[in-house]
Amino acid sequence: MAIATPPTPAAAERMERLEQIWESRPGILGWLTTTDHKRIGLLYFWTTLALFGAGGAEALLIRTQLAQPNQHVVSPQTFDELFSMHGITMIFFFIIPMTTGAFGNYLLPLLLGARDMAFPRMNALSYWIFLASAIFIYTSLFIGKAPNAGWFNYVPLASKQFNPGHNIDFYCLGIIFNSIASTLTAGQFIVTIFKSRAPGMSLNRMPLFCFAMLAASFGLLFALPALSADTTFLFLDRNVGTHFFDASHGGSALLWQHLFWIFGHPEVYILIVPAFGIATSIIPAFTQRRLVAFPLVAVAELLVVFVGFGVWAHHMYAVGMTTISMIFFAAATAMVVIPSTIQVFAWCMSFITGFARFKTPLLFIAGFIFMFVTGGLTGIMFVAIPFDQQVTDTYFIVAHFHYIIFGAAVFPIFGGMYYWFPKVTGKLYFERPGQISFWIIFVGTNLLFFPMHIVGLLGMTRRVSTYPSGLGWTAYNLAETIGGFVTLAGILLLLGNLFVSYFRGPPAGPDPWHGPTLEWTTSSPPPEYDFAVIPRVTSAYANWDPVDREADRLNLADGLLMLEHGHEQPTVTPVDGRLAEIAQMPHESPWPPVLALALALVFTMLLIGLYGVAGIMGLVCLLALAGWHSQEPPE
Amino acid sequence: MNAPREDRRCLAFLVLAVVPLAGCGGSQNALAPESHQARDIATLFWWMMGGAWVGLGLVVGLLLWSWKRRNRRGFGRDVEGDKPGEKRSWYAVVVLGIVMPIAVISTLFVVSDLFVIKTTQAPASTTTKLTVQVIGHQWWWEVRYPGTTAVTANELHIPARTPVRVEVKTADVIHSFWVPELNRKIDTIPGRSNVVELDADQVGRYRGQCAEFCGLQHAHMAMYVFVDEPSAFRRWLAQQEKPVEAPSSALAERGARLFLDGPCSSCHAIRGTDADGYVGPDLTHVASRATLGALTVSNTPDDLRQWILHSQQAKPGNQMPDFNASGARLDALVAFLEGLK
Amino acid sequence: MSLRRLEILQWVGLLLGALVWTGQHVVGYGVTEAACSPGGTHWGIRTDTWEAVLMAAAAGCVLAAGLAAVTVVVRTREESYESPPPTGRVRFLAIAAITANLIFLVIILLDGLGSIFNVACRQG
Amino acid sequence: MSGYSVPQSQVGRPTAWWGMTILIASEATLFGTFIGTYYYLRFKTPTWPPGGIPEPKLVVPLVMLAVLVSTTVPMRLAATAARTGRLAATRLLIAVALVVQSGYFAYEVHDFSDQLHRFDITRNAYSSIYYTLLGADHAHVLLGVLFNLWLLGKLARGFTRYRIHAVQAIAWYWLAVNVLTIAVIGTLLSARA
Repeated sequence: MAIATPPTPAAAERMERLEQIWESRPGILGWLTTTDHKRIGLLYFWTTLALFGAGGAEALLIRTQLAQPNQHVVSPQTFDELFSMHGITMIFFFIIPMTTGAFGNYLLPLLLGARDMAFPRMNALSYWIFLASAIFIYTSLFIGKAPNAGWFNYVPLASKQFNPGHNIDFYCLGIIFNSIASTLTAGQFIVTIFKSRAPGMSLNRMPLFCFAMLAASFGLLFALPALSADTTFLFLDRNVGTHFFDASHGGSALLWQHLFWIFGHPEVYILIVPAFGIATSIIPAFTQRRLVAFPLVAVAELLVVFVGFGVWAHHMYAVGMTTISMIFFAAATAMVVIPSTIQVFAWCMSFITGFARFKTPLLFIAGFIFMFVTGGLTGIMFVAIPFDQQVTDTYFIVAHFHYIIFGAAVFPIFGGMYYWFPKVTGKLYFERPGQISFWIIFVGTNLLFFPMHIVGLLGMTRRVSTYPSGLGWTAYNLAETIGGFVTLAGILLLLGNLFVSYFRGPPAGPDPWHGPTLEWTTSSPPPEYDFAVIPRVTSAYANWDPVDREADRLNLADGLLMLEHGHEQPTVTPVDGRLAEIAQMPHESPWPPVLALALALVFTMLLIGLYGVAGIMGLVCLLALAGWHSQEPPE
Repeated sequence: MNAPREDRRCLAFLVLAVVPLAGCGGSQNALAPESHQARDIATLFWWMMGGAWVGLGLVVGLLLWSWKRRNRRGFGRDVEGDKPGEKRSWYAVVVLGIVMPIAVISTLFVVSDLFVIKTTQAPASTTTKLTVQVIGHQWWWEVRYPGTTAVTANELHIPARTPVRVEVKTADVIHSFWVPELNRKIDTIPGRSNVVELDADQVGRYRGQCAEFCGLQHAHMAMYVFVDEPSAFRRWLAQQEKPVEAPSSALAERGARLFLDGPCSSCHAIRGTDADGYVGPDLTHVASRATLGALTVSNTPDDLRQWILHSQQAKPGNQMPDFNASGARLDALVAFLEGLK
Repeated sequence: MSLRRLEILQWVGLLLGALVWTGQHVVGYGVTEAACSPGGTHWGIRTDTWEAVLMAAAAGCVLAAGLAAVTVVVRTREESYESPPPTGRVRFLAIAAITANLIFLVIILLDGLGSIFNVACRQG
Repeated sequence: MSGYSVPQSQVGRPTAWWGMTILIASEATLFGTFIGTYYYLRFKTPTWPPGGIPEPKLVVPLVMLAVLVSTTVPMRLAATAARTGRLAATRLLIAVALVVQSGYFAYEVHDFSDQLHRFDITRNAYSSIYYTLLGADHAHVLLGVLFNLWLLGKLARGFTRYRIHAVQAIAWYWLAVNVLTIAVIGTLLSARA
């Protein structure tokens, strides 16, 4: 029985006071100054969904241009901007912010049994900086100066000599601007996971979703500085005249590639790991079984990111490095697969030994496992350096990473949208259209991406705005374009189903799936303060421990552990989860949007070239930070 | 093209590949190797593909098995921690998820990165008989033969059954020299010279393409590698070394003057005249080439005429401006260029 | 064995392997880059001796870390990885450490194998 | 009565310390990539520093480094003073540290612009990474100075638990900046080897 209904009048009175303390301001001002992790999660969700639409539109335009040989649907200049923006949008502005920003922000405190993040105002700041960076980079598309050297932007094509316009300056500054938001979110998650758990939740009793978010956050924290350094060097090369990448003055074009891929490969594992977290949340719910080999899966999620830091140069096998240098990256690429195989077989065994019910979320996870294994197996082929040198920069690679990114990151996102829809909206979705949308998306993505393997082996290289006929590529490209539109249909059906269910869906109780984790113990949608009583936790599947839930109900009746004297939240010791102190949390502050606006002005001035004004704006940012810290928590 | 071998190879595909690799008639096909390097890589791929289908089959089998066992009783039972079949599952995860992949992938690592790489990596300078320099420009290939004065563009002639050392450099951004049927690709990096070995078994024409995104016309930066019998190659090379003779007809004579006085000579070079521009390709033997504009258009008088008038249409963004010549002057120019055999 | 020692062994098992692999990876790759690049050929670095020494040292440390993790798992076999902290957490992280060290060991061995049996400084 | 038995002594680190650790981890990785770039560019050219640029001076940078690193002592003492509630001592120690650090920063800015006249940043790859690495280090010293200024402003109005945690976090920041400066100066002076 969920705890949502208050058993005694005394408890009701306390919950009323909690409601009153944690209530956020009404209207737009409430959304602007909110620090509630659920509101920020929803803001992230809607923004990233819109950007997913933009990225998808770019993809479909590319596919239309490539449907037939020698077409002129878009000019080469527009095509270059389209595929560059498609890559940048999908990676930096859709998957990372959707998985960490939307799912992570909304669910992490609920799964940890906390009332909010460790730094609520910094959480709001990361959203507003993310929004500003999205607007910053998309103004480049509207004024026709979008980045046009691909998402990895190799030098010297991206240098001033071969790309004199503002396109690449938009790239450099937009990426640095966005990395600030991602670094803040990553730091936020690390501190929240280590410090803001429910007392008693030691590391071996933490849900796997939190291990996934921890791994993704460590990945982001240590990978983004390499990208910021790289784009700073490029910005200096282009605008100040330094020679980091200029071979004629002692620089090295390979330096850009090394620094980019030191960020690049951990980045693609950061895309995947939250999706593993979503999958490991959905599987126990629909197989009604605790996940097989829990510690192996937990370490696998951390290991895949850690070893991922050592594989970066397998993207550079064709640049002419020495064989013995490439060996280090081939060996690490060989073993980075093991954490993934551990998880795949743990999931499969959970399916088999559990009591599987193939509702829509579990269908998406089954589709995810199929697509991820297909993509993973082609990934293992890149351990063989000679084979990778034959297929790098061809559509075989495009097929590999789309199976991994679309199949293994976006499928769990769709599955997660269906799984947590009842919790976020309080309504159940319609099952039949949900399953149909899965099968359409599944067929569409396979029709879209599988032929790319073949056309890649037939010699079609990446990023060609058109191709000649007579090389045997035409049939496959046409099939891919059709697959693209089928996938679009599936996604529209998915969104339509959720949209209609929001208005006409039957009401979902607090726990429609008998889910394993703490978010199913509170009402749907959860109140502002998440938990009336800080839950007692003795296992990673807290909702399946009736003894603890009964203890919570007694606490509620006695008015214990309700912390209703202000925005209070327990902080714990990082490893064993023993109570450290009751912290006072800041609530609602106008400073995050102000600081984000000041930062946006800094980057705009840098783009225009007014470095003096940019410096002044930097001072304004520091003043905003000082103002931010003038408000101290009550003693 | 060597048609019979091609059909047999296509048949082999259809048998081996579950998914038919139809349309393999194209001539840029990594799975139709024509050299021992490409063959090693293709064989490596077929072994890995076999392993991949086994792996995928295993996982799909597990998924289908769970589909068969779906909706079993017990759903909704409150699971206090009794994990059914946990022991068996741990063994499955450890054996299938750790031990087996480590064994399989370590073998793959040893086979490919200790043995196969010995044939595909850059050759020792002693083992090759001929050296060719290929310089990547924004959106065409310059080909030079060291030790001779031969310079051509977008077409590389090499003798059959002899190891050729191809040194690749770039004049601007990063390109990638790649002839799938002969060997793996190699990038052209500013400030250094990379090496790849071409050692073709069969006489024939093999298509290659720039494989690293290099700007607007990355799609139109292809090349042919002609593999000739050694004697035919030596004849070709001697012809390429010869500077241009005097124009044969009066029309060609007028065309030559138009070329030398006009803007053409500031970008293009013709050995034997004082046209020595290096922005565009060397045109000393342009008529002997199969295509123009790095395989963008074929090399016929009409195409040459269209190319001179509207090169920005065929290859928008390339460095050659449209040349507004009219009837007689254009005919003279085309006649002159057609004479440069 | 006291809980304090078990906990130390668990942290050694978990973190030593990761640290040692990172060092072997960075120094090993650095040596191949330094020995073969124009700026470093005059130092006369013999890459295969460097790589052999690095492999042996790194593999030794990772084995030691793995041993520490195994002893912790053996000593806590009557507990489960779900039992209350600290023993549950210690066993949980020790099981994790065994997997991690196994993977690091294989990477280090493949590194050494590959870089010794390939021609030094040959452009791949 | 919240129902929790909260331990009296501080268990584990305050969340302010954790926030500062995240900032330090991110900045340390950034400096790691800068130093990695320095050595990567160094391997590219046989003569280092190339192009007739004079080798970096040895004595003066080491002396200045010692001056900066010595400010760790007052900062650590300030942290312990804050933890034990001695307000006056904390203010004095932070003020002393601030003076020395500002002096260090002023000299470094002067030395930086002086070197710029001898060889400009746009000369070649060496000058690019030299000035970028040194400039980034000075920027972090400046940020530390601003932290101390803000701290003194706050401590003028007495102690709160928030400000005590702030002093500890900023002392931890200064320790990290000193270690980073040692690494940066060490890298730049390695050109003499």
